[in-house]
Amino acid sequence: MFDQIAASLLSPPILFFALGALAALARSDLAVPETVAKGLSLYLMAAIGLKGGVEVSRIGIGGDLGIALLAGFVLSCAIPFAVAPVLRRFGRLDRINAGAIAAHYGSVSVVTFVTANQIYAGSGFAAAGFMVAVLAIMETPAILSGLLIARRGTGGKLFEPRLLHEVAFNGSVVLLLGSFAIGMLIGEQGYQPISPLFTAGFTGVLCLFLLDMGLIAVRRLMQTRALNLQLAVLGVIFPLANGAIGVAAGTLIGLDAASAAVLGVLAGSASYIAVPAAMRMSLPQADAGLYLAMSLGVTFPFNIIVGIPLFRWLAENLGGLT
Amino acid sequence: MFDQIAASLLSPPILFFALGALAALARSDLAVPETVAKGLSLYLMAAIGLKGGVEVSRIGIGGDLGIALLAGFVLSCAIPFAVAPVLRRFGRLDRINAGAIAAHYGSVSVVTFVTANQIYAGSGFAAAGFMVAVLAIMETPAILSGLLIARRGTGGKLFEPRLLHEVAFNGSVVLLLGSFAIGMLIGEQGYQPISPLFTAGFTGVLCLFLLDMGLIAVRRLMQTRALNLQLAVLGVIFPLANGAIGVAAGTLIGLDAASAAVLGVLAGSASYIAVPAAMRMSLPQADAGLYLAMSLGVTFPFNIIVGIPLFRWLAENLGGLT
Amino acid sequence: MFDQIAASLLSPPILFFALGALAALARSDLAVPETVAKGLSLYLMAAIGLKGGVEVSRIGIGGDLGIALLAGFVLSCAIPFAVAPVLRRFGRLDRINAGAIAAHYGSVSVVTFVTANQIYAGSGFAAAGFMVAVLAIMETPAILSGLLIARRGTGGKLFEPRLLHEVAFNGSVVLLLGSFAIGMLIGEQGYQPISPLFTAGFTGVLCLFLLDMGLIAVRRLMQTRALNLQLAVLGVIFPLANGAIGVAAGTLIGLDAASAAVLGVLAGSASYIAVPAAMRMSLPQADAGLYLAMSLGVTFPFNIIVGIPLFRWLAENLGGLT
Amino acid sequence: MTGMTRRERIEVLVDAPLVPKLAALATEAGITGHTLWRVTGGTGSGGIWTEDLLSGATAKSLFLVIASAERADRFIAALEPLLDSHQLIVMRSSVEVVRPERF
Amino acid sequence: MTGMTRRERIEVLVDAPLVPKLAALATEAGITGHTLWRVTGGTGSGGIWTEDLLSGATAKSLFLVIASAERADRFIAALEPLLDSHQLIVMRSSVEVVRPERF
Amino acid sequence: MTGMTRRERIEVLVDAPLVPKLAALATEAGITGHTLWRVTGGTGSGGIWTEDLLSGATAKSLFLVIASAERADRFIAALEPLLDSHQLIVMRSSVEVVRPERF
Ligand SMILES: Nc1ncnc2c1ncn2[C@@H]1O[C@H](COP(=O)(O)O)[C@@H](O)[C@H]1O
Ligand SMILES: Nc1ncnc2c1ncn2[C@@H]1O[C@H](COP(=O)(O)O)[C@@H](O)[C@H]1O
Ligand SMILES: Nc1ncnc2c1ncn2[C@@H]1O[C@H](COP(=O)(O)O)[C@@H](O)[C@H]1O
Ligand code: NA
Ligand code: NA
Ligand code: NA
Repeated sequence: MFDQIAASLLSPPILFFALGALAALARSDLAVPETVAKGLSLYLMAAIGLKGGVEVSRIGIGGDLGIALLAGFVLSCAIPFAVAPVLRRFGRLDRINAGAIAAHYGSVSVVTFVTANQIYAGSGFAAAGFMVAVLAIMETPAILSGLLIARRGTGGKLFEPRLLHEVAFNGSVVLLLGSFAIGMLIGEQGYQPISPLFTAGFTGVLCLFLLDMGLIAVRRLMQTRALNLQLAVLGVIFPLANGAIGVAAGTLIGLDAASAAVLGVLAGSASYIAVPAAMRMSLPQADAGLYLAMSLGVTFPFNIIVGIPLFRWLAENLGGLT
Repeated sequence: MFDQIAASLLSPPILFFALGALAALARSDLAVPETVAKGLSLYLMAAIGLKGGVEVSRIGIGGDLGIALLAGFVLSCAIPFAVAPVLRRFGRLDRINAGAIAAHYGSVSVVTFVTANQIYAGSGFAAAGFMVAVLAIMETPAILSGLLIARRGTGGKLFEPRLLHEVAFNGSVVLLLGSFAIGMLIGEQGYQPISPLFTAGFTGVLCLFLLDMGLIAVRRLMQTRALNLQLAVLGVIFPLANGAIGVAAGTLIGLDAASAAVLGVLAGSASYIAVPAAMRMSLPQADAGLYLAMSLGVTFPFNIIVGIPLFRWLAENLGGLT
Repeated sequence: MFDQIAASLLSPPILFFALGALAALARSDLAVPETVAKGLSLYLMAAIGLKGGVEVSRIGIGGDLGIALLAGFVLSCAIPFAVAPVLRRFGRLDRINAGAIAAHYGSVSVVTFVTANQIYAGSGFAAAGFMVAVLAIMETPAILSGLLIARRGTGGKLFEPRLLHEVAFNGSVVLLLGSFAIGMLIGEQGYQPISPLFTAGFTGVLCLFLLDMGLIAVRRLMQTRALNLQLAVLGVIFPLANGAIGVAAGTLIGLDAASAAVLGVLAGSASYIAVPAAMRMSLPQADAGLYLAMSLGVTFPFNIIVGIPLFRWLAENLGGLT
Repeated sequence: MTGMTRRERIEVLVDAPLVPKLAALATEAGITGHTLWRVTGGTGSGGIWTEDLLSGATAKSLFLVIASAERADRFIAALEPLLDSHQLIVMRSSVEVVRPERF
Repeated sequence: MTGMTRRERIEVLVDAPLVPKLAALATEAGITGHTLWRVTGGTGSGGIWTEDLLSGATAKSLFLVIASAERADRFIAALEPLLDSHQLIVMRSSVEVVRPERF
Repeated sequence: MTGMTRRERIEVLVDAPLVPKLAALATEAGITGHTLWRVTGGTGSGGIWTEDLLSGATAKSLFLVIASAERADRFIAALEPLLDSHQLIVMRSSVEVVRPERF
């Protein structure tokens, strides 16, 4: 496992992440314009969706997809309920903040997924293409669980219709599933003319995006006032626990080792795109500084550096047991 | 023809356009930052200009260019005069709105041109490289025709000097003709080092841009209050009529079938970059919601989906007649 | 030498620069969004850093690096002191403006460096990879020299701690040196997956960026009120003199001809990214219109068109003498 | 002043995801329009913040409304319960407008 | 207030392509400067709109001018005929400025 | 007006690199917060300018502060010596705010 950590630490995307983190630590004024970063993230989502779809069109969906989607959906719904009591007791948070943070951990981080895929595939440990669909399916159900936790017993209505709509048609869900569908429709031959942009350029763009993520994650951590030691510790324990559960679930339902590892990455990661905006809208009383510091400042870097190689190691060893 | 519609509908750029349109219809919050979209459109114009210029440097200009430029210029000047009376009578618009909309239909849509080129060339039906110059020449003369229509009889001065300048040195005209000239200067050999960006990456970038265009077109349509059924119908009839005229003109002046089809695409398309800003500046009384809804919300999608394969079919069959 | 000027004038990046300049001269509304330009400049810095690092990992650092870094550092510190008296006497500027402008000429222009590298390497005259580190080392020391000139004798404190920090951790210094280090770490093999973005796409991106630089440089020149003939002449003399000194220094310390030419380009170029913001912060009394007009409006175009081929010619002939 | 009429100008500093809620409250108060622009940073009791387009959660906008005194009162009353939970900053002043019937 | 002088503050919400015309009118009214910023969206009688950089036709800016009362009057009078055709929104209020001779 | 209190609103047009200095002066004057937004262009005695992200040197921001009269006085007094050298434009007016204890 330590070999894998070392190897993954020396891959260009991770090194650019580290460069961004170090620059922010040194209080450099290096910055990627917000709109450029947003553009890069759209590119990454379209590319990962397309690639997954093309691969499925090549190999066929197989019986695994249904069960994997179900597992992802269940994990996204259930993790918030597992995480919230810990946040309340060990983290000493009120119900509203606990619910908001829990929603982030039930959902997933697209960039963690993309980075894991890139690192795994780069060393011959490629997950199934349909895992993109699992990623998309896991993005938003956790929002509903989080709100249920925050609002249960308060007597108000649980979900505004606008929120249900947001959950179903969130921009990143639509883009991921849409590009996945396009990939399936066009197949390998139709993908040819767009592969220079979406395949050849991919790792390089990921480097630039992770440079920005390093800057953002560390700045977020340095600006926060709300994060205390307990919560920082939970930001490390949650990915470990949820990730292990994800790997185990993936192994149990019969996914190949790489796909099980990716399911672990998904379960262990925390959202910082789809969920924060939804929480700010639906639970404005919750402290945005807090949930962003935990998901973006603690869990994201931890997964990028430790989680990704760890879940692989776990999947390979659990796979050996069955 | 229906085969061609089907084939073109399954090409990645069109599928991304459909994804954007569906996302907007579902009121998803998917959005491409404005500045990124602007950057992509500059890239597309530079790339298409370069490619046209390089091809001309390879094949030579030939006698066709002069006559094609003349045809394009005449079409851009004349179409507004053909379109405006219909807008006044059938569309029941006043002179000012009729003039403003007419200017859009005399001018051209760069993205429709680019998409047509990509789809045609992808199936061995490549138009002449100099059609880029025709595109550029058609962009702005229609602005003057539109103003003439709107202002005739009002006694005021027809054109501000600033407008004539805008017509001649509009950003997209300058970029298209400038890159075309650069392409001719550097030739195929000089193009080598920049072809990875401008050729290999092209179709992929077009996909991302059309995703945004799908979002924008449908949102424009949903936000508009001014568009009524008559005008929507005109938004379909104008591209059909103008496009047919363009194909016929191209065939008559002896262009090859693909170039004639592209001249049809140009004549049938409506501007939504160069003309709207000029109209807002020179005819502020005209309803911007209206002309953008027609050109961007109705005519643009119609051309992308129906017009492009239709004008090809027309050009191939007309070409057979002569 | 005139052959080289002609050849370099016909390379795509220079032609796009000329297109931008002509468009601005014709008062076209062509414009690249600011955030997109910023994104492109980050890309160029990351790419040039990576390439330099990878090359060093291949060839080894060699004894030249240390002496080249030292030469660059000394030039950056010393040039402002050579330039300031000329600005005061011939340019008739006060101490503050002279100090601010002098800082720009001691520092370097990343884009001039990148363009020179591209043009030199494209004709088999490739400089050493470590010159990127020299570029980075030269960016900010001149800021301190410029402040020393402006403030000497005023009795106030010379440098705020915040400024020293800015000098050491300026965004472009961090990105250049960071990517250089990453390039050395990953080596040629690790660079493979990201080379499609950073190598294949490079010249094309440089074209788009120089298009914008042409627009900005000429607009800056047309908007300025402060620039007079004397100062414009100095904007040409400084690059000639400093560039010649740089080439001579490079030749004397034993660099190969291409690296000596690049050291000339660095010494002759003037900053318009790192230094202007630092001067606005630390010498707000200095006229920003003036230093930007000189560095961006005069010296930058002069170097792109004349300086780059000239310093090559000089290096080749000086090299022959020793 | 050539035919200008007094109206109230209300500016609210608000997190971007909450803008639709604000717009709905303004509409309920009978106000027919508003204008938005993005603010790029600031400091407050919650520390420093800067733009955030990636998650969009903490991006802030300035929400400007011109309205009659009566409608302005109603709008501000409707904002009261949200001030703390939504971390709003509300400013009110008077302006002269032309075409006052629009507001 | 330490040496501040009263001046008029005029803000005009205007479509981006019309800004040069506005600037020309301000200059004609003897006003020597203005400041612009982009607004990103809004609602009005014409419905919802959001930024539009692609065509640029419906992008809006806030156009801010500080001027003496007399010049402000002249500027607003010059705007009157354009209000409807150009869909302008005009606000005027008073501010205290330092270095009043500049405005 | 439902429980609003008068406070001072100070707006400063400032070059982006000088914002930290301004923020420091506001803090010294006892002001606990500020809000920034980017302005995209303008004209003045120094000619026309437009956004400049590349060098960042001439990009300008609007710096908004709400404060009590006393703190506002102190802040403006602290700005006085910088007005010319830093080319600041300072506006001051009154606004009504809710939760006045915050400012
Ligand atoms: N006195 C003030 N003047 C202007 N803006 C302020 C002030 N106090 C707070 N703000 C803005 O309101 C935001 C939230 O404030 P707070 O809730 O105190 O963190 C800050 O980030 C600032 O953008
Ligand atoms: N009451 C209002 N307060 C603030 N802005 C307004 C108001 N009414 C209209 N606007 C702005 O003016 C634009 C044009 O208004 P309208 O002409 O009514 O569509 C709207 O899109 C808003 O941005
Ligand atoms: N009368 C004014 N009203 C609004 N903004 C102004 C005015 N005068 C100057 N400015 C702004 O202040 C900047 C600097 O002004 P100046 O120092 O006169 O060049 C200008 O570029 C404008 O953005
Ligand atoms: Na998760
Ligand atoms: Na047309
Ligand atoms: Na230099």
